[in-house]
Amino acid sequence: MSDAPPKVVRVEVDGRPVEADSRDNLIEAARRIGVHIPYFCYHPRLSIAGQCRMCLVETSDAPGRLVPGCQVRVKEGLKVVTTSPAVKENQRGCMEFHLVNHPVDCAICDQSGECKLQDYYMEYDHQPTRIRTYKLNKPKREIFGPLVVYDAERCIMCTRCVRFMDEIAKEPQLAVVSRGTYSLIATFPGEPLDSKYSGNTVDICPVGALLNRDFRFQSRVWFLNKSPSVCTGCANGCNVYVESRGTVAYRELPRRNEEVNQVWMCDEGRLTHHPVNDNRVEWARQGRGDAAETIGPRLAVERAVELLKPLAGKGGIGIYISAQSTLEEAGAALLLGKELGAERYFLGGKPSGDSDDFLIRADKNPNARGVKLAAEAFGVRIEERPPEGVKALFAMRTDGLSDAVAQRLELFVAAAQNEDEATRAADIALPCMSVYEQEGSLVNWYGRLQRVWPSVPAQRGDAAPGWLWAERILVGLGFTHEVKSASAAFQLVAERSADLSELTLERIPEQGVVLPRLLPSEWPKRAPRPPAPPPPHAPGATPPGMKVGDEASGGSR
Amino acid sequence: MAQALIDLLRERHPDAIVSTPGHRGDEVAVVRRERLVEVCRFLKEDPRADLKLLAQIAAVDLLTYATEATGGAALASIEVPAYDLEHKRPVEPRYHVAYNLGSVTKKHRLRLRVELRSDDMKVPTVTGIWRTADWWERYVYDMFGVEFVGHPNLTRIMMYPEFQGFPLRKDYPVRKRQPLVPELDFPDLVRGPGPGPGGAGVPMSQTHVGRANVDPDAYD
Amino acid sequence: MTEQAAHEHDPLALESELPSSPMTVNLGPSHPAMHGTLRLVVTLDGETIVEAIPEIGFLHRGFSKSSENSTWTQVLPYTDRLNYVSPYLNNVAYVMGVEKLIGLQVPERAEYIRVLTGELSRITDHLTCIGAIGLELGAFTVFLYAIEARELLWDRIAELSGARVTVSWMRVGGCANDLPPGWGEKLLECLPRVVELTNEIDVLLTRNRIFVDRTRDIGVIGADEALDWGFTGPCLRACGVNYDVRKAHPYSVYPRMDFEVPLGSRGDTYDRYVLRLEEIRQSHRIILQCLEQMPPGPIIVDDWRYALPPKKDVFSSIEGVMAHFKLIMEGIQVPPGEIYVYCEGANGELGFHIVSNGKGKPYAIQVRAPGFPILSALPRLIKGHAVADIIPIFDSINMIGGEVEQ
Amino acid sequence: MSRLPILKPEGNVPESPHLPPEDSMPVLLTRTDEALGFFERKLSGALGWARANSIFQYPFVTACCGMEYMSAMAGRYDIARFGAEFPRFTPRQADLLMIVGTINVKQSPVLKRVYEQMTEPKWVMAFGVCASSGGFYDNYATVQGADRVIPVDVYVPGCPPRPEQVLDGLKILQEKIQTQRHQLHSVEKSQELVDDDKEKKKRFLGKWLKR
Repeated sequence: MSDAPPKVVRVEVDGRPVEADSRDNLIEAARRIGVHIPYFCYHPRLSIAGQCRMCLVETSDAPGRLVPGCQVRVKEGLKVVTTSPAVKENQRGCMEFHLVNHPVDCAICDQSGECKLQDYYMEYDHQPTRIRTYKLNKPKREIFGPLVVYDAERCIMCTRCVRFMDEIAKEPQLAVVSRGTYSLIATFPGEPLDSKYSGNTVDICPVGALLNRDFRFQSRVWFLNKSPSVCTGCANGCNVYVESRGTVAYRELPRRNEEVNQVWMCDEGRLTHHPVNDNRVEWARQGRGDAAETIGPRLAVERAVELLKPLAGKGGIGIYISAQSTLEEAGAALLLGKELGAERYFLGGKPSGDSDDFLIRADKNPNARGVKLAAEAFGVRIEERPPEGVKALFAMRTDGLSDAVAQRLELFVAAAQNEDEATRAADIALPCMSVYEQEGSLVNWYGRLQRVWPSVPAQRGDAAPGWLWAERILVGLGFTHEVKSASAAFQLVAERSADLSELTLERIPEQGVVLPRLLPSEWPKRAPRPPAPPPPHAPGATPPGMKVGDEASGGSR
Repeated sequence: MAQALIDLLRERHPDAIVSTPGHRGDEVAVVRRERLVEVCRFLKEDPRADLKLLAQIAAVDLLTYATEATGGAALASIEVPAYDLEHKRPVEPRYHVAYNLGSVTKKHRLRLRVELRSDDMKVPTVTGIWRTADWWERYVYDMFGVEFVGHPNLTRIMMYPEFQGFPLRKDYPVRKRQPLVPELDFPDLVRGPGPGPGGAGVPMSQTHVGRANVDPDAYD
Repeated sequence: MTEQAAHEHDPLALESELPSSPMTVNLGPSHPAMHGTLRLVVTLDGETIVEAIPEIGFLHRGFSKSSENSTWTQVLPYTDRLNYVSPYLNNVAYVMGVEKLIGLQVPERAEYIRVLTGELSRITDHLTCIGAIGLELGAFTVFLYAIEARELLWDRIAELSGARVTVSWMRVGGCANDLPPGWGEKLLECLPRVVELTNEIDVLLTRNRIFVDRTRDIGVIGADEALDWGFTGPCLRACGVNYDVRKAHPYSVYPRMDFEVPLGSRGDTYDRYVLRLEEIRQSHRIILQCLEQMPPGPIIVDDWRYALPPKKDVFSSIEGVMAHFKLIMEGIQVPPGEIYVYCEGANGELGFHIVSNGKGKPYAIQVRAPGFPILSALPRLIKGHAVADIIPIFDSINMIGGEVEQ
Repeated sequence: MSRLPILKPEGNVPESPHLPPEDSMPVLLTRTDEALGFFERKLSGALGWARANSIFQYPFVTACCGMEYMSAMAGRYDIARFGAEFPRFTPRQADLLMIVGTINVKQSPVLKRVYEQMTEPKWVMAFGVCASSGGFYDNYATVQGADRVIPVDVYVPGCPPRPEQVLDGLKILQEKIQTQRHQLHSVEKSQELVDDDKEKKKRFLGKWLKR
């Protein structure tokens, strides 16, 4: 594939001129002017299979013959017709053949509502089928791995999942077995599909063949409300959509962000909605261990103020901020510490886990850099050890705290999201909203500031954002800080920090902004990350060294 | 013969007509706001047009014309995810006011359309020409907040005077009630807990926002 | 004032007017004659009405807002609760609007069924209006006869579409189901009884001395002024203007029906009543012709983009279940556009202004209710008459709360 | 004589606003009924019978249910057979307020005033789904059920309900009136009697209640 610099090519689609990129295929060229050429097996970031034949169009180069739109590159002066009767007839025929053996599962299929077969059927083939035959039975609900379940009858053999595992996840665990109409996708006998990125195959599967076992039968997609957010699984800060209904968050889908995670996401990220749903601190309470009794949020804040007031200014107060909290919560906690004259500040979080060279970071806390940034903005030294040497402690989220630490403290006030041994040992436990329920911003390992929108709109018990609890305590102590919204909390940090000075919460761009000062000094010594695949306008450019066609998928065709 | 009507209108008031986007056999003329009264008087009195029957004055709010899919219920629920609310790209001109006219003798129909920006929503009244416009203009004012300059009694007709806001605008939630009499609050047993979509705020079948704020072509 | 002059001229004259100040009477929304949804604040000088201010909105149920949040098919139940006395006509008007947006051709038999059921609805509407006029002028037997006639028709309607009032029976592209077997014969059996009851009402009221005195030359309006107030339908034809949408802009299979359009002369309450009575007979003629010319064939268009597939296919074929799923969950994808559709409702020109943005829900929909402009002319009609005349005038314009206040 | 268990609703059954207050212990209440004087019960039954079979209704007609109301009043499904024939259009002379049709927010003050103007004993029938729960008009303009504004005795489902359903609702209301406790004196006085009741109950069952 020539690496000539991309130049502008003039093409005509349905009589309308288009300035396409020389690496575009016909589908991308048509998409530039809003003409939708249907496709199943083509994917902008995967190699070309040309298997589903849905995207056949007529071109001036090959008159009287239909050409696959995904494989053919644009050529200077090429004329493309996408609405001729032959193309329409082919689209209808394609749909009919795809649907011949398709099971009548729409009522119980999770993909119903976002399935491309349904959408294309209504647009291109809205008639009963002409093929009178029995449907072929294939294995259904085969467990492939921890996250993926496969239904061979629904599969239309577009091999997107196979190509994804070969090219992007680089662990070829899926392949097409058997031939002809009996072919289906399978893993190596005895080996599960246990790659860390197996969840992405569920997203790119155009039908309901590959399903997410965690989300299966949980909710219908048209009841879900989708809002953009950032994954809290690790420090990589992959952009996601969190889908929720009422008070429950159901699943995370990757959101396109070229620099951070293109359109992919790891499997742990897809399970980060469980801490939002279960084992939550829901009601503000007072008293340690089993002496705890639920009191209203206002009462809890008054109790906390009573306990903190005598210690204010006399030292012996520590502020613990977990790296799971957003920048706003960190700022509010630091402000509370400054007002209370706290001596020691501690940073903690979930223990670090494994990492790899693509999307997974060792540091399992989304906002470690953000809390450090806030600490520098407030000019305080923040220690990364479990808190000790302080009598009273205010904890913004108790992720890294152990029970022993909490027992040694005289006074322990905690704004916590999930129940753990630290919250059981807290004098005052204030329910804190999760990152998916509040507005805020996070800084990922690379120093990219990214914005988070609330996705689970329903109020969960007394839950409130962490910065709101800190603000209530400040007001109780008599300080007048107007922190009435997330952007006001963001301003707390932005005023004091150099590189956030000209930013406000609303002005953070959707793709996030990289803070130059925070760039890692040297590139991590691990294997270099794969070059980001070419932007979507160049589908033809398969990653270097990747063979195209038969060899790519093990010569199974 | 309605096409003749358009030509008649063009040659008598060439500068008043902006465009004539006819659709499915309906003749439409987009009229400049300042020339509306003049054009209406001409259409009513001219024997060739003779449009004596003002059937209806209707209005459309084009805020979500491009983005609203079937599941646009996120807009309808009271607790809208902040992302959706914030990312409503302003659409200008936002309001269309449509005057559906008809002739009893000549048996033809015409629709005049006035396009309004959201910051200045004033339209000259036509109550001087057709007396039936009085109530229709009050209806459009009540539902959309379009002010008809010179209307004798421009007050709310459907809603009660204490009602805040204009209900048929696309950013007014479906279920935002402003009760006049203190109401007992019953738990909404049908729709389940929480005000979010699917919760008490929005009926079960109308909440799929899925594709509303996702760019389907980017990476599916 | 003439009376004042009479007083000075002949101080002992007993008829001279006692000085009195105007009194305002509030016919509140909850009043038997006000159909429960209109508030009329009337200023009286003695018995004659000096000024009247109507206030509506007591039955505004948010038709437009609810319809904009339901799919195209889910809007149907909302439409037949607009003019709930003639539900079929609303359904037909709305569905014709959607078909006009799509550019859909409805099969022959469905057109005939629509005209047949539309005329049935027109008869029930006029019967209810005449029954109300009779009831509120004291003729309770007329009310009972009218309601009995209507019950006979409602039995046929219930057999056809399952409900008596809120039928929601039309579909985009045709109607919900075919005529049940033997339904035509049963209808032919009960129609003579309905006509007989109508003639009985005619005998009771039309040349009844009290009725004529109460309604002749009451609420008179000229043809031009009526048109200026937006009158259409029986109220406009009572002033002698020959304008019926079925004749002026023929739609559906009305050109094949031969029927006359009765016209009034003086534009008063009596003419409006007689007109409605005559229209019942015309509708009866149309129904008979429909039943004769009804061709066999499909009753709904066979295009699965707009009409639901038959249940046999939905449960057996993937194409059927997918079409059914998409049509129900995301609605019919009606091509984008803006249209105004109008047809002859029972009280006048019933129109829908519909805007579609190409998705499964109507983007904007507003009703042109025939009763809305006529009601706005009520103060003009009742000025100068006695308080007792409010009732016959208000009944003759047949204001239906549902359609006027949407 | 074995002691009757005091039945309490277990689990998190939501406390319905209409149930009598906690301390009245429904099971014991009927016992108190039995404790009523023999003549009082006979009088209450007679009064109940009289009031049940001669209901004067105030038809608060607004919307499409009015058509079915007409059918229920007219010849075929005649409501007169149940004694409720005579509609009274003034709240002063009506016993039963029939809310026929949708109540929208602008109409709710009118409904409340008409209800308050009605004389005791009065009952309310929500005629049709819109009056019972707002029907499918779930938007800014409609009150979601008349029972959010005034207490309702009988809910008649249906949109619109068939006349037979209306008559069935009326029969249910008549049963309720028949079995209610009717006293001959005015409302204020009955409050003293209720206090006497409590006294009597305390003395009679005092020792059993101490737990």
